[in-house]
Amino acid sequence: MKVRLLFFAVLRDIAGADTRDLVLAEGTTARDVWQSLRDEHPLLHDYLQPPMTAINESYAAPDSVLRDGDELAFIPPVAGG
Amino acid sequence: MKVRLLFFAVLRDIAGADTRDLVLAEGTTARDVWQSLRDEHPLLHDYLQPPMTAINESYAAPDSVLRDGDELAFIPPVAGG
Amino acid sequence: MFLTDAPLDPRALVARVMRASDGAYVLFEGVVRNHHHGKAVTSIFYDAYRPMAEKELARIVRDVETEFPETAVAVQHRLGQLDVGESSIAIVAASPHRAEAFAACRALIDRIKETVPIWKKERGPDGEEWVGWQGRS
Amino acid sequence: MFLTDAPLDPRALVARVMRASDGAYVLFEGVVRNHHHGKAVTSIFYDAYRPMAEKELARIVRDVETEFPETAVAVQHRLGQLDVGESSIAIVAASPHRAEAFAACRALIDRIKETVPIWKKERGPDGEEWVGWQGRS
Repeated sequence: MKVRLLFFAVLRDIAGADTRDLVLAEGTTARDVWQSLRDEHPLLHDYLQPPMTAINESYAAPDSVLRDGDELAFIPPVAGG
Repeated sequence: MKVRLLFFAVLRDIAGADTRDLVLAEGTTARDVWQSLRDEHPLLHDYLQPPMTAINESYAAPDSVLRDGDELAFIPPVAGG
Repeated sequence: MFLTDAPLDPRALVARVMRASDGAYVLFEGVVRNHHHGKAVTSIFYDAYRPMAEKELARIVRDVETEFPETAVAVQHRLGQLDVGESSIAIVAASPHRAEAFAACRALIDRIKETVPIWKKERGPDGEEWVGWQGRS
Repeated sequence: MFLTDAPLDPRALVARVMRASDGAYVLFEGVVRNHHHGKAVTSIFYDAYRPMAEKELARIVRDVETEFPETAVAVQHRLGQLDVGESSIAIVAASPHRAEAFAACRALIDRIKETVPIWKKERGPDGEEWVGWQGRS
């Protein structure tokens, strides 16, 4: 299945991209995606837990199972206002 | 001694004047002046206690003794803002 | 001068207090509304003991700035005849932090309503009345 | 639309919410200040997950208007590069009574800071930094 991963703020800087299209096995969770990002980027190494997680523009549990076509984003600490 | 009495808001309407110059005996208090106003104006009859009292543009106790040249005002319930 | 007979200018008030170190300001405006205690209101006449009101306002501003030392505040109160929708008072509190800006602004309006010698006569289809005088004895 | 790339217009926001029955409004503006945690700041870049931020802002506005049924609120948040003294957010709460206007305005800014996916990168003479990321692990 295909999932689109969006990067914002510090994660965009670290990933060097706005989005990435992922091809994932059925049953993959948001937490699993975070683990691969951690493995890939030394700057994320200390972040064992994923930040707040959004699926299709709504907050979701990091253990949510992803579905084909989902839009996934990790939300670094927000600082609006 | 001479004291100037100022009228504001509802008291101005009741007294029909902005100010009144009083000639008072030494030892007269603000409360005494209020009692004469009450005697004079039936609309004030139920107001046994004077409203907040100001002498020379500052709040003062109603039992303050007046001095020559004082400016006295009774302050009806305020409603600024 | 805290009292004015002209329409208020809240933007000028904000500009007067904001410093580059301020991260927030809170502006409060009191506005003539079309009702009070269930009665229709069409306009309000504001009266004041002007020199004493100026002194009381200065004292309250000083007190609040002492209690919130990082916060700068400003106040303007309009007098005379105001129609529905017109502002009678504008208060600005500017601060590095929002909590203090809210608290200082709130403290100012609450205290002004307690002690500043300003009065209002509400006018409506049923006649006119000095607010606060009825029922007091 | 709660998000904009243009300078904010708080007067328009006030005009949008005020009704003739409102006796007060409270306007909050968040402003870029020249310091943060002891470091000099010259500008802030605001980034957002725009469609999700719009939804979160709409949800918070709905929640606050449900909790304060007599109060009408409006919010605008600016994105992009802002210099010191420029406003990043404007919130208005208009109500028949001042207590509700203060409480609703305060509730809005507090909740917006908690959950809306907006981020800021502070820029100063010492470099730049995404606020909130450092020290989190």
